[in-house]
Amino acid sequence: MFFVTRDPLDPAPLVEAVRRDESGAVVLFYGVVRNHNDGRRVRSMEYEAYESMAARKLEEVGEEVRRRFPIDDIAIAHRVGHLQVGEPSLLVAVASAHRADAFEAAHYCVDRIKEVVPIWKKEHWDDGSAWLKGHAVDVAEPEPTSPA
Amino acid sequence: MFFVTRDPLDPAPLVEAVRRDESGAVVLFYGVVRNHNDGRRVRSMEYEAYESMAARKLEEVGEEVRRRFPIDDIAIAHRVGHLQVGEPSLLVAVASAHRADAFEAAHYCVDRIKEVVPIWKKEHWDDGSAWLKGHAVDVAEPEPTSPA
Amino acid sequence: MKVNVRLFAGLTEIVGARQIELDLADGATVGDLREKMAEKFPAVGPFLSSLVCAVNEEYVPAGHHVREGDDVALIPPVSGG
Amino acid sequence: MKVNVRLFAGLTEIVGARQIELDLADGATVGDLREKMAEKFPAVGPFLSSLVCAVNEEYVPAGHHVREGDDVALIPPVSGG
Repeated sequence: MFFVTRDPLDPAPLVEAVRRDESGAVVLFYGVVRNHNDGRRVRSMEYEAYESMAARKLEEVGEEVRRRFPIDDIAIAHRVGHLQVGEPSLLVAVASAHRADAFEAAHYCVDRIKEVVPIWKKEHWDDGSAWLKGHAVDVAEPEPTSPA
Repeated sequence: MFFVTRDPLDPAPLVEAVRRDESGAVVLFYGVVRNHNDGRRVRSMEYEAYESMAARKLEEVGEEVRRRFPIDDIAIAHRVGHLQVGEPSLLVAVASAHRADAFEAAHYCVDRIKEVVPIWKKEHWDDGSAWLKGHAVDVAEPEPTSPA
Repeated sequence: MKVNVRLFAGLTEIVGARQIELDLADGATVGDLREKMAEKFPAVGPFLSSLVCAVNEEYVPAGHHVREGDDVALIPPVSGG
Repeated sequence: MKVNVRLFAGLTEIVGARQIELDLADGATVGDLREKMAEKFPAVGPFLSSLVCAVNEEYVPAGHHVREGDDVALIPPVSGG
């Protein structure tokens, strides 16, 4: 389950989707809009995506994580649009037999999302707004596309 | 929020309890009853606790995690009673400004719970049952009770 | 003095009770309590080294002195999570 | 050949459009496309080195040849999550 949506994110379907009867651990990560960044007070955050490509890239990241870690399953949902402080922008759910794998896989997954998925955010302050600097995509060194 | 309960666990109140407007990440860990252990098929799991002490120890572990990691807050809930495969026995929620701290703190927290909280589990198979071996509590080396 | 001791998990099944009463000398330590336990319930002997004692809901070392009225528990290896 | 190029985030604001049309020589590469972009929209110049090109929803290197009908996008540094 990998998708980009304008609707508020609900974690329950992701957790349901990844858990197997073999799973002893589920790790759920929420990326949340916070009220500060780089010493400035943030009022809200606007997310824009190249939506069709972003959904494909989320799935590619998920498949990369499945190859790298012995997990049962992974699901990712990213919200776009105008989000208020406290609202989740990203959910990652990972299930595995043993907890260390779920923690490591979920953490790695969030790092990869921030490197390769075509989504951008614009901070809104009381007195203005700006697109965040972001991470230039590294085309010369794409993520592995065959099993390591 | 630290408690032991006989009721099914609901993650939403824990996530609500730990998130602050400063939080950019929430990590939620589910310990789930899985259908296998040590090569045997598990049908269900029975959890017994020294309930009043277990609740105190969950809080102590939470306070230790707060001292060790720069997190916004942590909450822990442990269920006891007879649980079926797929049901969560443990929930740990951690919020922090930055995701690495929430991941590390939640993982450390689960490790500590398994070392010091007086809760025991008994596996039920098709043809019998047994208490799990468990982790002898190390009294000589208690968790730190003052800031490191 | 009489001390009530809470038992849990496998220990409950070995002893056949969730709580037992031990008769200890005044000033007895947790170590003395464990010896008395092994004497009264020989089946517990093989597990004694893995048992830890909690007094008033805190883990205590073997040298800790038990007092009348203390809430004492024998804690088998834990397996929560 | 005419190629439509999708723009996003800050790039949309600099150029003033979500999509532009560029006129490229047949056999042009992504590198050529970026040069044409800088020529037509000088304000994009300072950002060019951080822009990556996606063709048909896959990131491609500067040497990649663009074909008529390709779905081309200029991708500024990403900041999802």
